[in-house]
Amino acid sequence: MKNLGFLFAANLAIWGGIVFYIFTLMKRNRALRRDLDLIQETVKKESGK
Amino acid sequence: MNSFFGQVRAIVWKDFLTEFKTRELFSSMFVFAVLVILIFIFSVDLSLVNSEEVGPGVLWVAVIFAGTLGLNRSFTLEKENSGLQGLLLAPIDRAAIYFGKMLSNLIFFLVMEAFILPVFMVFFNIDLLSNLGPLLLVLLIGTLGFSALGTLLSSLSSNLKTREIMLPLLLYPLMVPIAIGAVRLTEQVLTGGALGDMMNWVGLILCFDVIYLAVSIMTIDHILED
Amino acid sequence: MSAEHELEEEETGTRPGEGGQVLFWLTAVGFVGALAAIFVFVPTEVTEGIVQRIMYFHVPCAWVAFFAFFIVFFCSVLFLWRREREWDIYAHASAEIGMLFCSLVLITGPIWAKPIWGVWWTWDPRLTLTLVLWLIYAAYLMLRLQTAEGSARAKYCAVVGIVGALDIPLIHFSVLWWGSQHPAPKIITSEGLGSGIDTSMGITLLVALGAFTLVYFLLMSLRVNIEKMKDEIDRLKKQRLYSN
Amino acid sequence: MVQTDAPPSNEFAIESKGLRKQFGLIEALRGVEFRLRAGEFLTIFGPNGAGKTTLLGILSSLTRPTAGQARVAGYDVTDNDPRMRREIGVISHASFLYPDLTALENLVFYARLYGLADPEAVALRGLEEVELSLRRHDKVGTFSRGMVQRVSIARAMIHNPSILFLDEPYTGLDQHASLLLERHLKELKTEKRTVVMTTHDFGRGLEMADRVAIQVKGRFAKFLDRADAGDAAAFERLYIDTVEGVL
Repeated sequence: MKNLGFLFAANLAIWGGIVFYIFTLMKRNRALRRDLDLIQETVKKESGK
Repeated sequence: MNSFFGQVRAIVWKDFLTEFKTRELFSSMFVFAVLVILIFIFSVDLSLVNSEEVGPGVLWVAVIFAGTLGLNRSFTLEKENSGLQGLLLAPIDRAAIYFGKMLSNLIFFLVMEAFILPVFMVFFNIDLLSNLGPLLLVLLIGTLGFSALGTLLSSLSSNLKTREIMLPLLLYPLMVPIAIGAVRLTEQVLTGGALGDMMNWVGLILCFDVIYLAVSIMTIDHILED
Repeated sequence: MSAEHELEEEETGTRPGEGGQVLFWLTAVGFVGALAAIFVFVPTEVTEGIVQRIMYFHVPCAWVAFFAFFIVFFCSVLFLWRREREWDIYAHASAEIGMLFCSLVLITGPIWAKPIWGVWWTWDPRLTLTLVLWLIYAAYLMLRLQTAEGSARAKYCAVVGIVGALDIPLIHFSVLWWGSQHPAPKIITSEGLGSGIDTSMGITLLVALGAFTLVYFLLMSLRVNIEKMKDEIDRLKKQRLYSN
Repeated sequence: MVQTDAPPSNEFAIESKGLRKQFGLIEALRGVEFRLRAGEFLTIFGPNGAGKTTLLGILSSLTRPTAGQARVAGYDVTDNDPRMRREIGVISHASFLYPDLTALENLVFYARLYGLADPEAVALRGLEEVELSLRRHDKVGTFSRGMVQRVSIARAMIHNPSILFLDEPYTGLDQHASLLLERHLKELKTEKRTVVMTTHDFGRGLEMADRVAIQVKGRFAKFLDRADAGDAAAFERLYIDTVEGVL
């Protein structure tokens, strides 16, 4: 069971990397979603007039 | 076809005329290359290493660094007063513009190399004259690939705000095959070996030259139009 | 007006649809399977010990990176040919994901190499190629970052995507021939993986490869979705801007 | 590429249908439609950012339209046909000249690019026409704005084009240069060349025009015969009303 540290480090890097990327994607997704909803609402309101 | 070469010649003629008047391109490239060689000599103790082994690398690094300077300059020249737009308005093929710029870059690089070689010979104490023929051949095929890819990428990066930074960032990783191959071949030539023993490298560099000339002709239309 | 609107929303697919759900669950299952295979099923390799398990992540990461860069090339060619924004989006998304996995390869490689080879890094052809690839696509993404959005950016990036991919075989051969002049890694060459492989290891590697490929597609769908949402916002903004 | 040797005959020198051009979020052109007969002089007025330069860019095949069609001298502008570029000349605020070369060398260079016989003679003749033959051996970089513009006129006319695009040619010109330019434009008119000019100068723009267009927000808001446009004062009122109406 020697070198367990290396295995742990490699796993940390991979999972950390992927999870971090997914996290940033989600964050951007949410922000854009909000923007989109806001604009869609305004457009709908304006075209309703 | 005749007019195609006429147009390419006109562009090369124009670049040379400009260069003869200003000499800014050549002088800056040459001085910069000498500086690169000097810095390397300071950073490597020549009494400890074999100069035939270190020399080729230094020579090519100097050529590529100085060449990048020239590439940047060559397209900013076209951007002043929108000269490039004038070229685009002329009834010529986009490929002729590429070939014209590529050829004048190539010739400038070769002239610069011709001036650097004596400096290199003296500083590194290497006898170039006995192997001059193969050495020139190696310099020619390596520089051809460099200017083929360099002209394509500098025409691309000349449209960017950060062109001076982006050109080397894009160019250098793609230059890896030529950088390695040309250094190997130069080393072989300088140590008196036959070029025929390293035909795989010659083939690789020629492949590079052909691929990038072909890709440039196919994609230059997309880069030059708005 | 409103009916037309809803139709367009369907088309751009900004909300995760049925397909996205299936892909997500498939990936999740694949992953649990891969983890189980790597940490429970497969026996510890005799010579390399426990560190060898890194390989089951490292190799799939490398595979996904290469696959992603191939997709960049493919979409770049299609973009220059068809001039459709769609292909530019795919190329962009794939380059970004390829960079992620390429980085992971470069990080996990040395972590594996240190206990096995005794050094963090050696100029082995495969390592060198991966490093150069990383640099090429880093430049590609920087080019995207520094150019204003629009058809010009898409064209420049497509050209770099094509040029970069065509360079890969040349780089491969050059670093291969170059590396052969340097001393080979001391303890075990990277060749050791392929030769000493047995069935359970093979199965585990295959499962991991499958799982990581699914992750690639999942990330692609997320990333493409973001880009399409941006386009939709731009479209709506423009519609408001010129609504006279 | 399949090409026939005879240029396509067409009674309209310029035809544009639903031209659109988008730069990122901004739509520079939003459906420009007009037709211009050979030999007509069109002046386009419009506020800054109306897309006048973009329109000329598309018509001179420098810029590719996002949508729509345009035919110039019978050639589709998106075909990228070198023969179409032989028919057009462009004068814009950028001179397209190399500052380190002399006036003569610049013109010789362009004459060669256009594949003209005896480039030196053609270049000299061009310089004589813009009254600069005395300074033919001086670098363009040392010239004043007016002189540069005159060389630029000679450059645009060197291959004797049938269609000319002028993008705000009066900007930055002194009195003398403006007069020279005006004289040239009048010559172009008598030579029955098709001209499209954009300008902010009502008097000069109206003087030579056969047709007048007011371009606002990427569209031709008005496209009139010169006779319907009235005198300069009346047209200025029309212009302001049109622009304010659209904005």
